Amino acid sequence: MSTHTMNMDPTVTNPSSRRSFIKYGGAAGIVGLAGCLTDDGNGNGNGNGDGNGNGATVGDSDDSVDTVVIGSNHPLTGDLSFTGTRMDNAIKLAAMLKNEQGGIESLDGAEVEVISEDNQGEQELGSEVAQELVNDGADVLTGCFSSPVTNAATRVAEREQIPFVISVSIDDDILQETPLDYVYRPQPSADRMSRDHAEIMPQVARDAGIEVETAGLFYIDISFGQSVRDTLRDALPENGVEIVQETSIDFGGTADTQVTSLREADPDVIIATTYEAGTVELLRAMDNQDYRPPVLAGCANAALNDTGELAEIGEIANGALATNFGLNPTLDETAEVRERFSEEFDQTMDANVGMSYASAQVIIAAIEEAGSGDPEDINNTLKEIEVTDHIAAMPPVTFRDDGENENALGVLFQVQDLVDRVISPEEFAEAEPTF
Amino acid sequence: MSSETGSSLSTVWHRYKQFRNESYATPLLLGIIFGILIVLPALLEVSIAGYSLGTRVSLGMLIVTLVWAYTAQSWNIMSGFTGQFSFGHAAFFGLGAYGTILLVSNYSINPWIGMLVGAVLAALYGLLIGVLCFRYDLRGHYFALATLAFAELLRFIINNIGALGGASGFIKPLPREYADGPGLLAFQFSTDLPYYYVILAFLLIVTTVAFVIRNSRFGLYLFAIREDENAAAAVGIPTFKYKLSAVAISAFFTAWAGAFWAMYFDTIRPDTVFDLLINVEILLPAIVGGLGTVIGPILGSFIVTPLSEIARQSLDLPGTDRIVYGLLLVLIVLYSPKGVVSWPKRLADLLGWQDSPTDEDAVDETHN
Amino acid sequence: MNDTILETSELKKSFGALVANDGISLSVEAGEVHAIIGPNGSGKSTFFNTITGFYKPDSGSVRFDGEEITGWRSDRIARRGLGRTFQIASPFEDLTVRENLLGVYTEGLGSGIRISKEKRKRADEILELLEIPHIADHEASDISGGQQQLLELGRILMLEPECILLDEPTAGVNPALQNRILKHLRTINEQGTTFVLIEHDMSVISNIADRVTVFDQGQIVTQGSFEEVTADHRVREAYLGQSDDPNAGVADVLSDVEEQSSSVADTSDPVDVPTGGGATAVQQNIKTPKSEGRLVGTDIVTGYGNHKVIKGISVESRDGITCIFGPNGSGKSTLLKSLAGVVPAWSGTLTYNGQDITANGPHENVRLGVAMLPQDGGIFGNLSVRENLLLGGFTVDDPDVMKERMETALDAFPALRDKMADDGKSLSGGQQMMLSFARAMMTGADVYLLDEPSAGLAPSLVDDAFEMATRLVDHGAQVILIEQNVREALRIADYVYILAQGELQFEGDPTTLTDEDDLVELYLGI
Amino acid sequence: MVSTSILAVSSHLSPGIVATAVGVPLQSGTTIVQLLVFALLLGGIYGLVALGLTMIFGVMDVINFAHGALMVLAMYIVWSLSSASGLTPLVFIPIAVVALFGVGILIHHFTIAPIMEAPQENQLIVTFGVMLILISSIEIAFSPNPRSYNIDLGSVGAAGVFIPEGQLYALVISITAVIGMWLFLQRTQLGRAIRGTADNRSGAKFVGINIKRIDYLTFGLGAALAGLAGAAIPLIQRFDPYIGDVYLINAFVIVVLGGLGSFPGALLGGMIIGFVQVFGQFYLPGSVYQVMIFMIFILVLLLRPEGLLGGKRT
Repeated sequence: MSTHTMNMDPTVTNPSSRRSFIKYGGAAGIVGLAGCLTDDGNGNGNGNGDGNGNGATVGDSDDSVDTVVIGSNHPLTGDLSFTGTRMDNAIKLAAMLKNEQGGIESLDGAEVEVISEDNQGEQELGSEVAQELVNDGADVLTGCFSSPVTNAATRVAEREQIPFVISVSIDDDILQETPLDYVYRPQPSADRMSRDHAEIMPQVARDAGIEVETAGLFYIDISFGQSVRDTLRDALPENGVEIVQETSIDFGGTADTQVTSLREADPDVIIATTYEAGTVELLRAMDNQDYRPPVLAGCANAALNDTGELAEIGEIANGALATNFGLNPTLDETAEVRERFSEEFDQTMDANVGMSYASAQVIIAAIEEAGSGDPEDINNTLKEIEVTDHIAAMPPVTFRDDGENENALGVLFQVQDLVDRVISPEEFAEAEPTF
Repeated sequence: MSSETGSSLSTVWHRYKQFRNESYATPLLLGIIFGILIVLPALLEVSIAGYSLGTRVSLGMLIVTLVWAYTAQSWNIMSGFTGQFSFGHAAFFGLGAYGTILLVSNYSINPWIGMLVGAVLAALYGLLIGVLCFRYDLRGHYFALATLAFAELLRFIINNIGALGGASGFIKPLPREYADGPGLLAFQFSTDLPYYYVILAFLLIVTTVAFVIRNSRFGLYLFAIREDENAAAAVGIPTFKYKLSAVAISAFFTAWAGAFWAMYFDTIRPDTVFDLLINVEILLPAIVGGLGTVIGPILGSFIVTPLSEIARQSLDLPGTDRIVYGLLLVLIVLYSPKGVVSWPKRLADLLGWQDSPTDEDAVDETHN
Repeated sequence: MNDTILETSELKKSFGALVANDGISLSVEAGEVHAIIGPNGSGKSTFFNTITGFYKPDSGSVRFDGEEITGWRSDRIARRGLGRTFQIASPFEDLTVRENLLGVYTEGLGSGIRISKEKRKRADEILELLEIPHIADHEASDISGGQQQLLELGRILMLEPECILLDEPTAGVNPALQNRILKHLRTINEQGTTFVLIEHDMSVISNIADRVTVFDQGQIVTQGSFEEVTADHRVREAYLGQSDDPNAGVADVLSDVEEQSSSVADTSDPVDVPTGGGATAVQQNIKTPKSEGRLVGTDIVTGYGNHKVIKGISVESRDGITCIFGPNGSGKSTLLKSLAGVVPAWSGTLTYNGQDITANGPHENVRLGVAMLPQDGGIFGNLSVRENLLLGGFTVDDPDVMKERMETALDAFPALRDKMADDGKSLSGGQQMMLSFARAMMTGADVYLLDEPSAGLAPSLVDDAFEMATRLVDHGAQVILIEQNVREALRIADYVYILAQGELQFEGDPTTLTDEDDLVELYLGI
Repeated sequence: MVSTSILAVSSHLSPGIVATAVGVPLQSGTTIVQLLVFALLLGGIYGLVALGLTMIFGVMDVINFAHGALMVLAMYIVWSLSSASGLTPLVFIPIAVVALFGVGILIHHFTIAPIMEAPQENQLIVTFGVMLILISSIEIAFSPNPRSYNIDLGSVGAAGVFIPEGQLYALVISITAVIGMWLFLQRTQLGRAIRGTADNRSGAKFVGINIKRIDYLTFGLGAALAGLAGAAIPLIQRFDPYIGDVYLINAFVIVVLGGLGSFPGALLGGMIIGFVQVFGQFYLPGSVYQVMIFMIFILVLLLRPEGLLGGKRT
């Protein structure tokens, strides 16, 4: 029995008019309550029973679904919001494109609606916002970029039994520490990506005849940077690369001293693991000190996969090798999506944003395959699904029991003419490495 | 308003004022407050005229509200009662969180024990701060900045020590790894509701402690120190010892909130538990509610936290809520420096229900 | 009864260059009421603070009840049985009167968290004793200044100390209440408590003190019964100021006034007094003095908080120097601040040249022409002398006028010329006073309000201070001067007001004050 | 406090002292010189950031939490004008400074002036509220996207030592500001009145200074200095609405180190933090230098709370 059908006015499709949505949801709540009173058997355990105010829930009389709601939980303000707002937009774009193509076919063209809330990058708001999104009728959730926030939000999803497909959150622990039944991550985790980087990046350089025996690490001194650093400390020596210098940057800092210390250590490769700003500062400082290592690399680096950032950094970025999740350049759709994104939002897509789009595609594919807007159905589908129709530079997405994508892949890019081009693995490669 | 309603409301006010003068007034009010808080989760589901509280207020939000009410109550013992303005209570909050999680993660020690260990650590750190600052007689801005520095110091130390989790911090282990499963003993639950009652119980404990202190000899000594430290010393109060006691008690209880935070939110990091903003969030409810009062921190938290939440939820434009929040802070400090607890009296003053403020004796003295 | 309970030997305490207590050896017998008197700045309060552990003595020792207590923390000393009150009543303002009493640290009474019945009973007894049970539940900030003094006494009684040091227990208290306080003191004393009190009001001392010690310049001048002490010429000197001839009475002093006041400019050997030439040059720049008072205060009532200090006084500036005398706590300073606009008047009016300035702040008054020299001089210690002077001319917009004034001021105080680049704080006390005068001259005011310019100065400099005051008069200004050093000030006074308890006791020509005993009576309020 | 010679400060900075003070294996001479240059440049910027804060503190005894937010406001003012007009941002820096002066006056009028006599924590909370309002408004108006001034700055260098031009300009602005402010405070009657008020608030009344007006002026100037620092920082790095936080905390430390209210102290404190940061980043792992900074901060608070160059203790 599905009690989680939607009774939304089909005209309420504008994702930004959340207020009117709430109003409507509130009104629907009475009906919902009435439904509960008349129907004792309403025990699907999705939280409706404990009255979490799921206003969109209506009695099970109506089988037709007009709208399926994705709740997007991202930092729209605060110091992660530069990327957070774009990730949120990527989710919206995926829904928008799906609706333009006629909506969910298996649900007679039901619309995909995205409701967004701001978690401000704050841990206590992660769960708060997730709960609100559920209350506001989200059938499936996505988010949250910052790992502690994602952690908090996924617990709510687990409790409310609403599937949660992580847009981007790199921390291994989110899925690997606790078994979760409703949480999925299409992207590679930090550990996976760092190991791929330590293996493939030196190989590519060596194939081109460049000696890579020593490395200098440049990372942002927060959780994300430290965990990549820790894995690289293990993985680089395994691949014959010795770390000769480690130096970190803080939020809002400049990189002059760091570059001096890297210059002093003179490694064969510098691996940068930062948000956009850190790498921009690194390259600016390198430029200022007229220094350039034989190989410049990035691991889970946001800036080197962002054409907007690359344009701003300029020449010096060319040739850099970066491992990240990214978009599949061999598909025409990828270019269309990029173009549409910049058209709609006047922003560029970096790896995080692209990955968020792909995650939304996974969600939409699951809804389509489930042929249902019911969270339980969507969740069951996610467990089995194999999503081939996505623009991430990855093989088909399919989830292990722990929710990690079995085929998650970090690809290697090279910046060429200030564009990030995939050079490995071969199936996604769009260019040859040049040095 | 007709004068009749005015006068009848005025009567209500006078009754209330009389009531407030009774010794049982505060316990009774606290009883009412806690009574409401006990049934509040159930109230969330009740829908009246199509509007249920639950659409605006979630259990999670109530839990966070209680956490800040609890920390503000703890902070108040040191800063509101004793007058030692701390801007670094995140240090104690974080120590509670880290003590709990470190022990349970690394040694599978029950988090309740870890919480007490964290609390003792926090109290010791508080004593260290106190001994140094009071020994060197830091006051006012200097004391506040010093406490802030001690909190930031912990943040950066932990951030740089891998054994303490570094910047990645810790994720709380599953209950079965150290206990039979979720439940009170494990300090982990599968739903929010038990968490709500745990933090409510914490709040009840610290409020009781604060109330007892407020009405005890000990409390009087603390107030005396706050009002005039020299005069307090002159009437024999060992000011150094009592200031340290207040810091230690305050730190001890603040740490519990950190432990709760760690067990509720699953992960802790230096960035989250020692955050600069935590310092502010801890003290704000006490200031908004009424510095140095027992009811103030609770009322304050129920104004500050839900208001910012409701603003966040009802304003479409992300960020507007912070503007509202900031405005609220400014307005409350400007127009209600004595806090929410003073509102009934202020309202009465405004409407002219107050007795003539002149006191016969005072008049007698001055005209003599 | 004749055991010594409190004994200090060679107690020394100095602050920077200022020696506040210069080797004080004093012993107090158990059961006596011992008064300490002495002019402002003689080191009485410092003595209390040093005994009770609020200051650390530089050298010397304190014994109390057979035990060495030197260097103990103040709270330990209080618990040991040596209590004290503060000159400015310092109640715990947000607490009720009863809570103020219960807040006293009494280890012996009751235990644990609860406030014991015994302690509550004791508080009630004290409330009864002091006849203030009716205000027991009022917040201490809401009660009158007099009641606060009673509370201050009651609070220390809660501690049941063997010996209590009272710092001006009746300052600012109306006579009725004062009598009540004295009555209580006597009762408690009869029950065996020793009292040491600092007091300015001689009637209080004659009323209650068994023995009196006189302080001056950080040292003990003499000791004895009230009669002995007041008869001692050294005491009169300490209070009324040194006279050149120790045997000269006020009458002698006053007979000099006539001659001197007309010829101050030519007096022999003033340290830095300029020659008359500069003075006359300046006179032309300043408004010619009118015969009537420029600054007139009528029925001024004012005070602090709910503490009324000035109870309806009318004063005005006159040509020459107008002196305001009065014992400590009589409200002289408050009156002067009220005239300057620093302390707003509660009622009454202030006019300057007929213009109502009651509501003005000090900065507005300076602009009009009324300048005040605060007691400490108010100079800017971290600014150079030149900058101090330039700021004195803050209200001057015309650079030429500024230059002219600067020259005038420097002509008047030529010693400053060499110090122009030095920081204010590096100057000696006398030089700082000079700077304060010179800076005041820069304002171009024609009414100056001087708040004890000689306070804290070495005796040799006191003359200079008066010299400077007359210099202002020479430049055409009217001066109102507050002074402790009555004898000396009488030399230059053209008109005298005497204040006590915030009320005017006398006003008139100084020549009418020929009988020194009358003056002492007026002054000391006997 | 404000009057002590600024030139005296630079004598504290001779390389010898620093090299021996660090006391760790020395790198090549070039590297050391390079680090010294960076420390100097960074210190100068930190000093500039702390100037306005220390001024407001010294005169008014108010800790201005909104200082960082005011800096950010200035960045966006310059950026907007420059993007709209296409002219170099440098010409708009003075405009931003003037605008911030006005903003400071308004903030003082509506939030600080009414509670000047209230307990200190009130002013702290109020400025914290102002900070939230300002930052969120900027966030809404300009989006959280990072921005940068549209000018291309390289670096100048000799013998392997590089001086980034952005930093150099910022240092020049910083020094100009210090000298300009110094001249204003030393040579003008108004400046003296500010110093006099800071020195002896009650004494100032007696020479005819309207201290309420001085408070307005001070807060305005403090905000203007924040604006200048803010407008200069994008010469060094990109900015977003949150960048003020980083500088604010450092500025607190610097102000206390140097002595609350002391201008030369702010510069000295800035230099110390600059040196600790640069050499700490070079020689110590991760962000251990931050631990150092707060240890120094606590030590100074305990042992010399009036700060290294502070005259008196408030």
